[in-house]
Amino acid sequence: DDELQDATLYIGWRAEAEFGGFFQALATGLYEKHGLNVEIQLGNPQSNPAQQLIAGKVDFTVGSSGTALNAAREGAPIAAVAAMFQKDPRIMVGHPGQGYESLEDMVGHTAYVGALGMATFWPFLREEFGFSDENVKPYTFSIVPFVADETAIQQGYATNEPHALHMAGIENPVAFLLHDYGYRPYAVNVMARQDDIANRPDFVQSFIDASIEGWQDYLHGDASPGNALIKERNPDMEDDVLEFALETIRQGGFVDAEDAAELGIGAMTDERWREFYDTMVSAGALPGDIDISKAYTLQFVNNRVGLQ
Amino acid sequence: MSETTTAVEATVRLRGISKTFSNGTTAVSKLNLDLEPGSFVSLLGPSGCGKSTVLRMIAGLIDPSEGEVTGSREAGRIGFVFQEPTLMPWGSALANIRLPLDLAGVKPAEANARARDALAQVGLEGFADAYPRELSGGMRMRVSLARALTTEPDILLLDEPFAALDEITRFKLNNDLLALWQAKRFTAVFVTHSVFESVYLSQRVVVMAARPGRVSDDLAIETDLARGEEFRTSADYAQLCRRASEALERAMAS
Amino acid sequence: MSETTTAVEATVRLRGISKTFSNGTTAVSKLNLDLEPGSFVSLLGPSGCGKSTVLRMIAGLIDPSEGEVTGSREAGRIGFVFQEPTLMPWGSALANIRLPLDLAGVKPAEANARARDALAQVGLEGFADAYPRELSGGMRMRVSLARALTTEPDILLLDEPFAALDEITRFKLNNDLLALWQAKRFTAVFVTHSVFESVYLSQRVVVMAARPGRVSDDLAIETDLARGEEFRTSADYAQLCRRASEALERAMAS
Amino acid sequence: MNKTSPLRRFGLPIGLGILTLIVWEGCVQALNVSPFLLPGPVAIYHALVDDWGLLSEALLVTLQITGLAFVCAVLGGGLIAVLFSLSRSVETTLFPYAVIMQVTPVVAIAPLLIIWIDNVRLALLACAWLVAFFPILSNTTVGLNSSDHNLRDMFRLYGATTRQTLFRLRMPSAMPYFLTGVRISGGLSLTGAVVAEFVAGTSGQGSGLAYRILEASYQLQTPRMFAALLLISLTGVLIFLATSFISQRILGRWHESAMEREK
Amino acid sequence: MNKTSPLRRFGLPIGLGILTLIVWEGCVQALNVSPFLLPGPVAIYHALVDDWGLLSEALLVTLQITGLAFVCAVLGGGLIAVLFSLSRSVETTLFPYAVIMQVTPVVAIAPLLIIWIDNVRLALLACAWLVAFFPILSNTTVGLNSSDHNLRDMFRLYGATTRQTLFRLRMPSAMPYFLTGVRISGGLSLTGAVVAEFVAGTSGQGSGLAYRILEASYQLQTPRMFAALLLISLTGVLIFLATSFISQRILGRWHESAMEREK
Ligand SMILES: Nc1ncnc2c1ncn2[C@@H]1O[C@H](COP(=O)(O)OP(=O)(O)OP(=O)(O)O)[C@@H](O)[C@H]1O
Ligand SMILES: Nc1ncnc2c1ncn2[C@@H]1O[C@H](COP(=O)(O)OP(=O)(O)OP(=O)(O)O)[C@@H](O)[C@H]1O
Ligand SMILES: [Mg+2]
Ligand SMILES: [Mg+2]
Repeated sequence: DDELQDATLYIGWRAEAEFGGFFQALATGLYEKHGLNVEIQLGNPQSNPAQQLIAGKVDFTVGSSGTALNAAREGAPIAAVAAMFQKDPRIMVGHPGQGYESLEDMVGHTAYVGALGMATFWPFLREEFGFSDENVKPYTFSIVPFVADETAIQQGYATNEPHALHMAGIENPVAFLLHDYGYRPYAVNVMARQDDIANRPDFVQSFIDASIEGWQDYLHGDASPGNALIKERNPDMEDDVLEFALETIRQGGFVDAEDAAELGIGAMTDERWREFYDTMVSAGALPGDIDISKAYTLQFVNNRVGLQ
Repeated sequence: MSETTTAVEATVRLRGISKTFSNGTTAVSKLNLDLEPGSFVSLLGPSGCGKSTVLRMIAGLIDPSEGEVTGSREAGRIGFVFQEPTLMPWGSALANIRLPLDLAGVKPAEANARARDALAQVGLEGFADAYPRELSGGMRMRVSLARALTTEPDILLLDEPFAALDEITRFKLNNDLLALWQAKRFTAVFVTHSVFESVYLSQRVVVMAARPGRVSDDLAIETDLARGEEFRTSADYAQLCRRASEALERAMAS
Repeated sequence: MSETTTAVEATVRLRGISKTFSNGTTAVSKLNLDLEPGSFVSLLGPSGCGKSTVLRMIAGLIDPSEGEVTGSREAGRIGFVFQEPTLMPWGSALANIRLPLDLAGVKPAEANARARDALAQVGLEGFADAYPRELSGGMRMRVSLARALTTEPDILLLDEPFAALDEITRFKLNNDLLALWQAKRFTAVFVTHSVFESVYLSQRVVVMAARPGRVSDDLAIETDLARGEEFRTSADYAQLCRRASEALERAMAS
Repeated sequence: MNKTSPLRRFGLPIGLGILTLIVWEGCVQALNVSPFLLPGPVAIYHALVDDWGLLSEALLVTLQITGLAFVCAVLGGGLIAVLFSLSRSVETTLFPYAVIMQVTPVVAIAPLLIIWIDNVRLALLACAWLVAFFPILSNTTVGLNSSDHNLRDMFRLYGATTRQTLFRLRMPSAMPYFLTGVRISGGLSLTGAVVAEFVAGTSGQGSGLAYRILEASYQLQTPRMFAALLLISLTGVLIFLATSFISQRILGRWHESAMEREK
Repeated sequence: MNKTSPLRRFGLPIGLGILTLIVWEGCVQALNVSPFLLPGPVAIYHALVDDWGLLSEALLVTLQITGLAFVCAVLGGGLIAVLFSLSRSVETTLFPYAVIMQVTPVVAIAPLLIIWIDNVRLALLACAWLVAFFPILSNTTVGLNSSDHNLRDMFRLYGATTRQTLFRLRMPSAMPYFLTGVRISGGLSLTGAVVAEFVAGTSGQGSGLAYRILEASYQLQTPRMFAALLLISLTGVLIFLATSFISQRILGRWHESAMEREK
């Protein structure tokens, strides 16, 4: 019997349903089955997962497509090896009864956007829809200012804010998924060091395969082991919050729709990467001369893992 | 003593005054003292017998633990030369002297002029702009004296103002003080360790004894001579000094 | 002056000493002074003539702007009673007196005993635990004196140590100081404003004149009488005092 | 500070506190403010009681870091000040670097600190220390230079070693300054611990009050957030009172700022 | 601080700085440290030059908030201290609330401030002020209580009004304390401005250095991040030198800590 290989996944955030597949894989022993002894490390919004990865503190991190492209731009020795979310759950939400029919109707309203949002999706919104920096107010991980202002809009996740707003007494908030409006990065990308990709492909492959199986099981099997582990790691987590997020992920097909339906969870394609990159270039958020092939590799995905 | 009639102000009366500090030291015990308006009284006594404490109580800076001080607050303006120079380290000699005038709202030009006069009187013409730390010990004390003199007080309390001065400067300032007193007739209480000085200056020498501080002798300095060189070299003076010295010795022995 | 032969230590020599402070005041100018080992010299002079400055230069606390001081650093231990009490406000009277002993590494028990002796000598038995702010002006000065006496110095510099004391305490301490000096034969430099005191105590009275500070007279106090009450009431004493007074007057007139 | 009767010392601020709470609750009730925006004291109290287990655990974590950071700030700030006081050259050379340490935003270097320092606790401590040490250093440096010049001369004369002068003269003289620095740093250690946790801490178990605040804010449990804030405030006030008390004890007999005046 | 020759005053720290930079670059080169973790000075310098337009603009924004917060901290801290000094009761009653303001984590109240204060700039300013005002308040309060008791008696005797005593006695006595507080708060204003921007965020245009740091960190442009940190450090040192210089000018003629001793 082979020794288990140690692997660390840094999610850079607290435990919640958005990372449910990883927790499910850990809770149900999928990682061990693939010969891995995995530890999931939590973080906070100010941490920089990429640096941890480069420094060799951890083996895998969860990042956005933007991170991967930035790494390619700067020549950082890391790359995306799988995309667990085919659709970024990023939304813009507004109060009901403000006459929002589509995203365009939100232009001109006070918008609570975080600092990182200003460097990622906001340039896209500005370029494509005419949102203006003048209306932006800082988002501080609290929806209170937004709740207090009927006319305001704010950034959010489809898996989270609608429920939070519901709890705050705002029924049926209006939410537009940016994915539907052409902002189409992958999300929950698994990132790994180039070094591991080149020299320990089996190690990376095992991790990806186990994680995919974890996600498969989390969405279509019994999610309770994963949820239990999430709650263990995050005692503040409430059942209804988890439930809402999981339902949203399931119904919105965030993990297993689009390319993933055919290629399996974690799927990535050159076309999608190119498309997203072009979007960012035309929004002015990235320069046009990045060799995006450095940002990701398709070598570990699209193997229909978990599909019958 | 008979009531003098020159005064319009009230007599300062200390009645059964005791002072025990919070650490338990009794500095003054059951002391009685009446200061007639316009009189010049010297306090003589061993070190630590409570002279400074009495002055502070007269000025109302500390309250007696027992007994009552009356008449000093109503008297009007009080001038005080503390035993230490008590100058503001951040102010020049002139600024320090001007302080009481500034506080009283005297116009800057006038205050300056009066302060400069006072400075000259104590022999410090050239030192208007010097800071306290740039002055010698005696010079600092003279600045402090000048400060008290500018105020034209109704009661002037002097706590060993001349101790740090050479005899010649001291004689000069003795005479200046006497002249000022004769001109203005304020009530003066003068603490000194010099028997000669006390006799030379005052109408009355109160001798205090220590532990606890109390009045042990009260000598009237009666002479027909005008105060000045004549008095200082007179037989009267020598005899009065001898009496005061004996009183002091008695006080210390008790 | 003739060399005395009692001394093993070097003569303290001030040669052409001038001192101009950074604000431009010239405190001392071209002063020459030799202090023979074991001698007792008084400095007499008007306020602000540079006496304290000279002491500080002898002690090496400030450097002359011109000229050289030799012999004092080699002499060994220097004791200094500053013009101000210079006590540590956070230490009791005893702690203040012990300080030089503590600094010299004397054992606590011995240091305590010696400090208590010194405290008794200056008449402050009951005040070992009092903080400086709880003491009267004269008491503070006596603590400062006691501190200097505990050190058994080879050179003792005293800057008006008795100015704040009554005459009787002063006489007592004069005699104590004299007895100590006769026993230990340190070199003493004594600044005072009292002509009587200077003559009573010292072998030599150096009279200084002001602006700029310089030596104006240098009187040897020669007498066959032992210092004490006998000397104080002698004709010799009276005559010497008169000469010193005249010298001081000359110094002030110059 | 002078002695004030305990009744006034504690009665007045507590009285004002109670008054504020009543007015606050009244306003919240009267204006019908949503508890998500601003909960009233009653709601906060309930949150405090209900979530006491969670909050007290978090408080303990924060207190540990605060306490350690405070001790390190006092020792570190004090020792560096002493080091600086030994030589003007050392002070001139190194003080700008102390300033750089003070102004370097912990928020910015926290991610790097976590990489350089392997232990998260240690990284948090380093962050909190960075926030808290400077007032002590700065105050103590001034204090050490504020000793009376005549006393300094006296020490020189009696052949005091640098060490003796330091311990017997300069340190006592610096006390009022040092203790003021300590009172400032007490609060800053707490702030530092919270900020550090915010930027460098990990979420989940064993996290301190900052995380609870974030979490509560994120989950719209505003009363719980205020309960956590309340705990932080109370801790700060307690630290302040404790340091003030110590300061009073040390300075009471001799320094103007603490002495009671004879009346 | 006493006067030191400008050569030493500036030469020594700059010399040490250059040395540090050389050693730093050497280590980075020799150990082949990834520039994503710790860039060498040369890389930082290039980032500084290349991104000067971006960074200088951000610096200006941060400087504005720093400057305003500093002014407000000096005025606010000083005025509150004066208020406290006027009555022991006021001090006892309100000081705990000042402590609460000091320790309340900016991170936690930023969202509330953003609601209450409509203007983001103003909210940032308030955050930075909260971070910076306390050392001035605390130091000045002690300073105002440290005036010589004999001088206080003299003022009383000469019938000085509260106002006169304040301006002519207590304020000058408090100066050394106040100015030390100012030197601490100078740096804290900067820290405060940066932290405020970090946690209360910036809105799009006209963002300050904190945003640039976040952005650079996200974009893995570590050298640019260090360049921004460098600017913050330099600003901090400049503020410190300026406040030290002012302090020296004000205290130079009379206070032990600043006076040059006669030799
Ligand atoms: N603040 C204080 N706290 C405690 N005791 C004090 C205080 N001030 C003075 N004393 C004590 O009171 C006594 C009298 O002191 P006071 O200063 O009045 O003496 P004095 O007659 O002025 O002496 P001197 O001639 O030495 O100045 C002394 O024993 C002294 O120790
Ligand atoms: N630190 C200083 N800075 C500038 N000038 C000073 C300083 N110290 C003393 N002086 C000046 O030097 C002169 C002599 O001062 P010194 O203290 O030696 O006089 P003194 O003879 O001791 O007088 P006193 O009998 O009044 O103590 C004075 O004019 C004084 O103003
Ligand atoms: Mg007295
Ligand atoms: Mg002198």
